[in-house]
Amino acid sequence: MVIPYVVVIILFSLGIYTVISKKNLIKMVIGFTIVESSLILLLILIGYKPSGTAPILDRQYEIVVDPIPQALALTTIIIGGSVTAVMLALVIKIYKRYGTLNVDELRKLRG
Amino acid sequence: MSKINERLKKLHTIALVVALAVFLLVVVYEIHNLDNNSKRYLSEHYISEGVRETGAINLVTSVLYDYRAFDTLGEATVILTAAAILSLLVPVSKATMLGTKFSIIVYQTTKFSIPFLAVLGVHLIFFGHLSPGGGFVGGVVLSIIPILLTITYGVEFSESKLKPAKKKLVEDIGAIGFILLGLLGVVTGSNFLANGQANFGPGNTGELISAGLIPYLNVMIGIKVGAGLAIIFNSLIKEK
Amino acid sequence: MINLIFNLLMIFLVITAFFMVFTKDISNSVIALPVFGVILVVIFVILQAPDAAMAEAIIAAGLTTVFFVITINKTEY
Amino acid sequence: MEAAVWVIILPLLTAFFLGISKLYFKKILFPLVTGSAIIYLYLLISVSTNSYPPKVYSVGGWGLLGINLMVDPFAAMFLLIIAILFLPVILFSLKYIKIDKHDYFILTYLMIGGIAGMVLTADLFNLYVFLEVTSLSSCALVAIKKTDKAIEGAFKYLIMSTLGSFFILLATILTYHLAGTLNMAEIALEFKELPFKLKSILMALFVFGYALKIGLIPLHAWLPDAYEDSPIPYNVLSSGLVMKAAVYALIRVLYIIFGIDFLSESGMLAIGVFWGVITFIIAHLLAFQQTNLNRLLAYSSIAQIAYITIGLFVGTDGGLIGGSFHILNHAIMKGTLFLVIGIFYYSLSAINIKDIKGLGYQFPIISFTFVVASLSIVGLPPFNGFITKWLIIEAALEAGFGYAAFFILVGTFLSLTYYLKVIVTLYTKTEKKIVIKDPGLSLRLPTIFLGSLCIVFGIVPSLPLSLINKIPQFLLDHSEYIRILLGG
Repeated sequence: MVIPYVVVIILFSLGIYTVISKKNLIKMVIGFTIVESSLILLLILIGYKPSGTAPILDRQYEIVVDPIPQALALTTIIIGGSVTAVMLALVIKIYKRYGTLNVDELRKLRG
Repeated sequence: MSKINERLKKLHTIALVVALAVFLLVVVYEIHNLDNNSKRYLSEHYISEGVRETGAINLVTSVLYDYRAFDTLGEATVILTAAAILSLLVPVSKATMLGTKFSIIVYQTTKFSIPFLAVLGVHLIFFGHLSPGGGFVGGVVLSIIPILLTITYGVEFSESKLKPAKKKLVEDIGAIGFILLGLLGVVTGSNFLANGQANFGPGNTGELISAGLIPYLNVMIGIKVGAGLAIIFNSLIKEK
Repeated sequence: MINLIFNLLMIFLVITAFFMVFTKDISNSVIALPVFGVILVVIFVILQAPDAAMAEAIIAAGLTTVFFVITINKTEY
Repeated sequence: MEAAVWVIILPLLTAFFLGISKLYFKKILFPLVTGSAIIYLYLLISVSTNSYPPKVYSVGGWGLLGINLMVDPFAAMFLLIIAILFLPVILFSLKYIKIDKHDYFILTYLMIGGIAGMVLTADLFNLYVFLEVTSLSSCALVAIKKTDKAIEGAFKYLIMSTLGSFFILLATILTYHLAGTLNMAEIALEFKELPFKLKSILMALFVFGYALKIGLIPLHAWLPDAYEDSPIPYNVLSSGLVMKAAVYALIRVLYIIFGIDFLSESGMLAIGVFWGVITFIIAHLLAFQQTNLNRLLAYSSIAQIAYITIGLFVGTDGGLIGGSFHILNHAIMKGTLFLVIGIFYYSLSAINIKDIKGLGYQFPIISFTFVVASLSIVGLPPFNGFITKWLIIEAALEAGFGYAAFFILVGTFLSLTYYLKVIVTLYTKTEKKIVIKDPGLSLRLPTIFLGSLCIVFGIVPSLPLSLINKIPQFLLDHSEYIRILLGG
């Protein structure tokens, strides 16, 4: 089924578009969250096997879902969370200094 | 005049993003019709041998804390860096929390919910190798307790209960503990961060004290993530 | 049956993402963020990934939204 | 071979202990920092010297199942750069950094740990994780001064480097999906029978991601702002190590996973050289108009890194040797220049070129070091810059990139003009400037040490070349590297 992969691509491109073109800084950080979520979704999609079971082997299953992408997804979620927290802290600092979150006004103020 | 080049710029970015989307569609299309022999022998090995080699039932935890434990060390460093940045950006002055007065119901429910959160967090950390969860998720649940205190009772109260210095100390102890447990592998002659390989008594699988060092690594990461995210939250709240 | 739900959720995910990006008001898009996160959690559960679902629920849908709310609070947007 | 892991763990452990010392034992900052720096120096030199038959260290003892670290001459050369740059910078910043001393050293040690991790790892996802550690901590160091420009520069830096990381992560995920493993050697073997179009698309994703991190021309906007208001010792480490680690990782991924024959076949080498040529021409032109000293050196860094990419993308033995040696040289030369500017900023808070008018006579030794370093970075004969530039030109001509060699010569004259502009203002006669704080020995010693290295490596290039000559053997035909990594 190809719908999930197409959704991942739509989300990835949407996120990149938001980061590039949106004027508001918070909207830009939301774009990053979307891109990061699409990559995590892609990771889990890659590891999925039809009619597989979760990688908890309390007893023997015949088809088990691939555990590696899930471990990488966990790592990516944590890294994405920390980077978003740092970005938002910097956004607050920028707002306190320049009083605006609009990228164009920032460029004018900075001179 | 600026209206037109404003429109032009927007068109330019949209064209750029559409080109990227088409580029990725080509990648997925190529991968899709090649997908007949997607090779997965590494994960086949983890699935068939994972429980026997590392003793942990939850394969994701065995991958995170044994096969690829070095990733987890790198990632714990990312959280510590984020916590260091945020505590750096916040001046030590008084907190400027936009405190709001809640009704009595809110105060009581947070008092009741804190013990349950604590038990849930500790359970997730200790049962990381048996059921889904593990150090990271349990740590975040534990960090919700100081966050709840900060939101309802205000930063001063939560800071008096859990001093920021204590949280930073706990975070660093968690990180150093993780590395010392890794060095335990070196001391017993095997490589760094080796617990399945250096058979630290995997115990019989399924019990709490099994899977060699994985529960202790889980505890260290849990402490570290809990303290780290509490620092991050309080710094964001106090930022002036 | 599961496939139908799964595809519906995927479509709903895209709709939420578009809503998040193209609303004028920032607080609307920040409120849409946890919705986006929760749908993702359900998708991960369907894809048999409990660990990732739990982490996504707590960190991406939970804590990140709280950070965004604090940012909006601090910048009075 | 425990030392390979210690090279990564020691900086992280020091950072964690510094975290504790910030709270309870404030006074042990000095001994802790210098002590671990000296141990680290010894560790780096011991690892990088016995790296000739490359050694593999599997973390966790799992062999090909887990993560492996690989010390080959290319990594050893990079560890040598860390060894040369690290101690002087630590000595310099002990006196230079006044506020937030603990935070500064915590973040510096985390950054060095991240760079060491990126350099040594032979695992694709581990490379991404350490890349993230490095860029997050170096973005924090940009924002450490908390001035308006610093915060703005840090935010722009974080945006662009996270964007780059997303493309690298996307490429890593697709590589795992196609190859089934994350170990670079096994991926290289799996990629042998991949269709041509798919392989070139994956390569394009990797190159685009890393280009954002390196700052090649269309994607360089964040670099000068990041350098403008960040602490000088950080600038030395950043231009000397962080940018180079991104170039190193790109070359490691391209040469090992995709292999040299695929690179030349798909035209990546020609694109890389062309991109490098455009980058350094525009960077030189932009550097010409700068008045702020930090921004001028930032643009010059972009140009010099373009020379390195040209050298490494030429794809011949000579090119690799020239490019790697230029990584070493540029780290030393740019480090000296930044340290000299740091001294001027420390003593007279001089920011623009006109602020350092006539300082040649007040600080004779330091200004002479500045002249030595700028002449060697331009590439004049007696200094080390000339040797590597000559090696790159020779390799470019040999590999048929005549236009690149010609433009490098043109670039030399361009960079000569704006460095001369600075030197001339340095030695124009004006009234004596009042010195606010006297830069003691601990600021001058590292600068003179790095400046003297410019001359030493210029006159006796065989010293580092003995190690650098062994690089192409394990990088050009990746079968040797793969045989060893697979436990051959």
